Amino acid sequence: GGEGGGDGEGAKGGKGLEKRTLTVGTMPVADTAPFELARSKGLFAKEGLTVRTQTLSGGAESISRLKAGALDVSFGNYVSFMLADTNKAIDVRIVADAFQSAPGTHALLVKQDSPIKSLADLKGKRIGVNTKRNISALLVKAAAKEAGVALDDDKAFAEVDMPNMGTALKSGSVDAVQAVEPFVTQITASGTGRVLRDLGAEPTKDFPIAGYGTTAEFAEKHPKTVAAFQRALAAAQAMAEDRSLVEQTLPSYTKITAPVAKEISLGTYPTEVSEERLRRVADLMTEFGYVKGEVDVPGLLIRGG
Amino acid sequence: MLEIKGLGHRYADGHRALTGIDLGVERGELVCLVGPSGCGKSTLLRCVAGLLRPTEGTVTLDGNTVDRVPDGLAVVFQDYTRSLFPWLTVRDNVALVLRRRGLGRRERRAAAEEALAAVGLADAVRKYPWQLSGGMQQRAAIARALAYRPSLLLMDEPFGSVDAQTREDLEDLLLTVRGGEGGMTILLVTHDIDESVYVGDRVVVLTGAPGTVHTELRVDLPAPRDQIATREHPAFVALRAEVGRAVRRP
Amino acid sequence: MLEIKGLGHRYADGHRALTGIDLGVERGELVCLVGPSGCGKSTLLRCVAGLLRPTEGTVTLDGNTVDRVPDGLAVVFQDYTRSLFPWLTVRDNVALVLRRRGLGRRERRAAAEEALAAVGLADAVRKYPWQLSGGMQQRAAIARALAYRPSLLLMDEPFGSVDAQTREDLEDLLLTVRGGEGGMTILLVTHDIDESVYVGDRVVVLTGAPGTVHTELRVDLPAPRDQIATREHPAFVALRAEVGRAVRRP
Amino acid sequence: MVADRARRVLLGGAGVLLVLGVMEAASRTGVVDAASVPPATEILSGAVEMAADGEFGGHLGATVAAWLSGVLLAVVLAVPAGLLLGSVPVLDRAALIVVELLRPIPSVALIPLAILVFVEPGRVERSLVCYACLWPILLNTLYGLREVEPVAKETLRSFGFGPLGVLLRVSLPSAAPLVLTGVRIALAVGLVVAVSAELRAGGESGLGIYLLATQSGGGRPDLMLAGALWAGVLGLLANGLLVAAERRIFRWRAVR
Amino acid sequence: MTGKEGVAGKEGVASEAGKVGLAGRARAVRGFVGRIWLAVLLLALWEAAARAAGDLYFPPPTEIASTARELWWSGPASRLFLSDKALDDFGPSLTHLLAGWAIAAAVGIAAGVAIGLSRVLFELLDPVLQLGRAIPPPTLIPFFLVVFGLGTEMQVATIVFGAVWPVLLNTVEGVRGVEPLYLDTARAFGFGRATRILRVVLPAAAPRTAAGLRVALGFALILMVIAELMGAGGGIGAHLNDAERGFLPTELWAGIALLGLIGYLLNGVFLLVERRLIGHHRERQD
Ligand SMILES: Nc1ncnc2c1ncn2[C@@H]1O[C@H](COP(=O)(O)OP(=O)(O)OP(=O)(O)O)[C@@H](O)[C@H]1O
Ligand SMILES: Nc1ncnc2c1ncn2[C@@H]1O[C@H](COP(=O)(O)OP(=O)(O)OP(=O)(O)O)[C@@H](O)[C@H]1O
Ligand SMILES: [Mg+2]
Ligand SMILES: [Mg+2]
Repeated sequence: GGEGGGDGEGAKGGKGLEKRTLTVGTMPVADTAPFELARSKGLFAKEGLTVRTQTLSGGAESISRLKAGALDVSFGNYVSFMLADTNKAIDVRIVADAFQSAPGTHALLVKQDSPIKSLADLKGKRIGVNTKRNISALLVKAAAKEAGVALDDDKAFAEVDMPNMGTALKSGSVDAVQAVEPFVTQITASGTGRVLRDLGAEPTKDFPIAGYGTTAEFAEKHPKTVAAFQRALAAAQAMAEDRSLVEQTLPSYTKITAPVAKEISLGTYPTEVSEERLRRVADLMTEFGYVKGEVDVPGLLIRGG
Repeated sequence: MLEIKGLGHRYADGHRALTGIDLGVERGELVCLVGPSGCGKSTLLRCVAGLLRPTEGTVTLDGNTVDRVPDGLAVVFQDYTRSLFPWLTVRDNVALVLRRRGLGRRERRAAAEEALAAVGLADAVRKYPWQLSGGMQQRAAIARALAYRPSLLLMDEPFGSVDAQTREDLEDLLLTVRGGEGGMTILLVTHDIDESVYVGDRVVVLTGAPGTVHTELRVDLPAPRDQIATREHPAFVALRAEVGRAVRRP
Repeated sequence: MLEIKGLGHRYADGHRALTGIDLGVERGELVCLVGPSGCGKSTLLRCVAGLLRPTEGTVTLDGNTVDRVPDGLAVVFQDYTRSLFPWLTVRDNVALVLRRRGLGRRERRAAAEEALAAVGLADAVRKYPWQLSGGMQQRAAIARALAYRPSLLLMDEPFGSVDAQTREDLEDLLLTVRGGEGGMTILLVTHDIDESVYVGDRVVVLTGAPGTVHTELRVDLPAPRDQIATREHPAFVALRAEVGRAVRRP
Repeated sequence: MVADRARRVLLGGAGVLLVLGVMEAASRTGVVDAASVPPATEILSGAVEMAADGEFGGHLGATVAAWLSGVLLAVVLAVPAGLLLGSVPVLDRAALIVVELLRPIPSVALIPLAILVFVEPGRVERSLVCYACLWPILLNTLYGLREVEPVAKETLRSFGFGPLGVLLRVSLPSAAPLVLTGVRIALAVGLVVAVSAELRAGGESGLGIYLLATQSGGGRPDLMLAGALWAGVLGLLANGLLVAAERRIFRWRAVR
Repeated sequence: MTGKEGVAGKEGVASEAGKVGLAGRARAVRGFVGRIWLAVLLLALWEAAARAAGDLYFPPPTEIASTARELWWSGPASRLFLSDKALDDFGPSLTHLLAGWAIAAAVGIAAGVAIGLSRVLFELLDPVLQLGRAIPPPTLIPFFLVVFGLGTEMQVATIVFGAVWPVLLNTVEGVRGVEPLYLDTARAFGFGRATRILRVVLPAAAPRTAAGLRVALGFALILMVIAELMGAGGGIGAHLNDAERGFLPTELWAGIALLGLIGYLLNGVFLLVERRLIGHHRERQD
């Protein structure tokens, strides 16, 4: 319940917030740089929020944790959120957009001396992806389809953890890997592999990758808290347009070193959720049969204030 | 006091070890069981102890059917090495069973040491059973049973592993102990015919396959028995010969 | 053949079980060891068997120092129940040791059954050791040792758990077997003084704490011994009394 | 005694050095790819680097706490359950199906359900550890009880001890060595489950979480393996303590 | 099941045989009920609780069963109703499992006997082994990837790596705990080393080794799933992964139930074999 009658926006010092301590699930990846920025610059505190974090290792258990109430808000990729929502695991609400791909942030790589020259050569080959039937596979399939190659999730893809992509490629366990930054840079810079295809280019140019989600129940019970979180994060996302700020933040919560931070490709950090952009994800998921039926994109958004 | 009626036992593998045993034992009596190896003496003792449920007949003790282990019972098992607990010292092996006698820790230890001294193990109280010789282990098992002061004592070849001298000492110890207050009833299995006549009030001879009672002999020898005098007594010699004949005749 | 010189043993816990034992045994001789419980008889046998490394002195067999188990040895352990393998039938327990004799499977079984029949266990060959009575287990252990036809046989109270009749039969069996080809050398521990004189060519009396040789007595009794005639022989009576005195005098 | 311990430590140390030497040689000579499986010295220096990191201690502590409390809980549940089942055949027969159906279910497969039920990450982890550890302890307890010398049990029964007395004074002590073997297996399994659960499901803190973070700047197999080494060291320590305790409790066995 | 049929088949041959058959059947039924009442009770409670709660994540067992049937037992009768997915899921998984377990058993017993018999070896290897078995398999992925690559070898290696410990440890315990007099007897009769190990040490340690093998069989199943979760490839692990990530709790439960069932069957077979091989050891208690 709310304490006192908080009046509208700018609930200074947390007055009127339904909940002042938020537990947020996050990951040590470049996508969450603005969130860390907001924490380090005190943007959440300014809104009267105390933010605690839990590290996530993947998309699926963030949904379980949201459902269980262990997390209030969680970072996660859109495919996971939409799958969870469509399969009625939880009624998802996207609180904020987090990350959008850009040239170089996602790539398909092959071994330096690989005979694979183009996407067309991928037919019958094994590709290492972080997770099957998820955002990484989606990006690869979209690109392959454009090149006229249809990839089957079960046959074409093998799951490899992101940090092991280089090893998997080098040992010949897989013929190609889908990687994100900073792994793309690591693999190319070490001479292990070369980029076969930049997945940050069309057809998945500026593709929405990840956002912050919560349950409908939480969003409805805590509208002011959610709004406060959104304001703080939006401010941080805006600040992240300044690349140098992101470069400074990265080493503080990941093991990306300052020199590497300067090298790697960074995506963009949108300041608000757009139904239209989200639909791109939903459409691809439908196209590749990741969901049975339609994703209710408008239903994911938090309406009004 | 102890009444065995039509007792028989068939083991799970179908082997018939005992059949139609009838035997009564009075309070304070010492009955010796003799008989060929494998005739069912140990089986009989287990039935009396309530450790084995007979497949025929009944055992009653003071009018109650024995269907579980009766109170105030002590047993010296034939397989004494396995009946001592290897994780306890000899003294603690004895002291353990005295818990049931409601004694304190110190009293238990004192009683245990006393009983062990009586069987000549005063120096071995702190050793573990596997540090003892065979005969010493057997004496430890005897001490345990005697320290318990049971009202019914079952002994399965309790003196088989000790030398002649020790054996005589233990026989006399047994006779002394049973003479104490309360009156101990004793069933003793032995292969030594002299011994059965020397310590027993009655000798029951079993024959085997399956075990049945062959003969019962009352031992009427003067009361305070003496290793030399009693064994030279003409009645002793006669009885001993009689038991010997009974055991030998199948 | 067997030469024991200055033998002594101190167990790991510091207990001194034997000291300064000197003893020679000739090929084909049957030497009986008697002595009070705990005096070190079993320890001595273990040293001779090469199962225990003596802490003093040496054991030599045919001129070779015994530092591991010698060939052609068989042992009947005092703790016979634990020396039978519970996962094998009685027959297989015996047959197992015959593998070393280079016999085929059938021959092994036949030999095992023969040996078991000789100790009166013909009906029990297919049973497991724990299905036998104490005395039957002991006889199984004896059968195992005899079937092996060892050149050196060590027996630690082998007849302690059987009735008088069976005991005599086994004594005679032992005397028959050793008379066979090859000439078996036997060291036999017993608590029965009559037995030691009846079966032995020599009786060695040990005294305890720590164990030393007290007396050696040569038994000069007429060759084919007989349970009745021999025991009535005046020399037997005299020897038996002498051994008895030696054992009793500490 | 002292010489014994010295000998144990020396020989054990030699064994570890031997293995490290083989690993070092394998990487250095290129038998395995040195970038993916770094030589032992690099793994060791990675482990030292971790230890120097201020955050590491807290993470390690969190894992240890979840691990030990999970194993302890499993012991507290499984040993009495084993004693109960081992002495009440009716229950034992009926429980067999249930136990055998539950036992093969991997803790990792239960992560999503555990999150829903136990919510708080530390409790989730503890419950998963406990679940995995229950079975080896339970089974070993049951097997231990089966091996108890029947004559020993009969002895105590004949002296008038009830089923409980026999259970506590004969069955338990003679089954204890096997029960402890179960606990030792459980300790190792518990650690594996704890770290694996952290790696797979994340959480607030723990060795697994720390390792996840070390991989965020690019693949660092040396640090991953250093983490493995730390887990191994924890396991070694726990086992050492248990063995020392065992030696004290079961002196009668050791000397024999 | 077959026991019941067998008894029924004998019935009516003669009145005497009929009586025996009836008594036997009654005993079989009693035995069967005695074994399953608890499981049935728990299932019923679960069903009731799940229906009352109505939570998507905690479906009632009947629903799980029907999902499982749809997934795996909707195939043609000629294949025992196994569906294509069932063949994909079980085939390779079970092959890996059994291969891994067999290797773990062989290695564990051999090493266990060697280590149990030799104090030097025990002291040399003990720390290495204790260190090794506390290492979580996921941290070894880079290592496995390089040495075995993704696929069968890696999965089998993972299973062996995890399942070997209980066998090894229990065998060491068993060997060290062999009644000393058994060994003395064997030595006294001049058994060679090999005979001693084969005929005395192994049978004497068999009950404990069996306990380890049984625990290991459970572990092997668990590690099979872990290997499938962390490596590529299909199998039940991949099914669990898909179900979890696809937010299909009922399918997840079906997978979990399936694992339970497989484990149960494997254990049943194991117990049968065990009883055959070493059962007489302990029929002693009557
Ligand atoms: N657990 C058992 N299962 C099957 N048969 C058994 C079992 N215990 C004993 N028997 C059999 O029962 C018979 C009697 O055994 P018991 O131990 O009572 O003999 P005993 O008179 O004590 O012999 P001994 O003097 O040799 O100790 C024997 O033939 C034996 O084989
Ligand atoms: N493993 C052991 N550790 C320590 N001391 C032992 C051990 N075995 C035997 N002893 C001690 O050594 C002494 C001799 O034991 P041994 O078994 O040789 O006697 P024994 O002459 O065979 O006696 P018995 O006739 O009673 O069998 C005993 O005092 C015993 O306590
Ligand atoms: Mg008997
Ligand atoms: Mg002895």
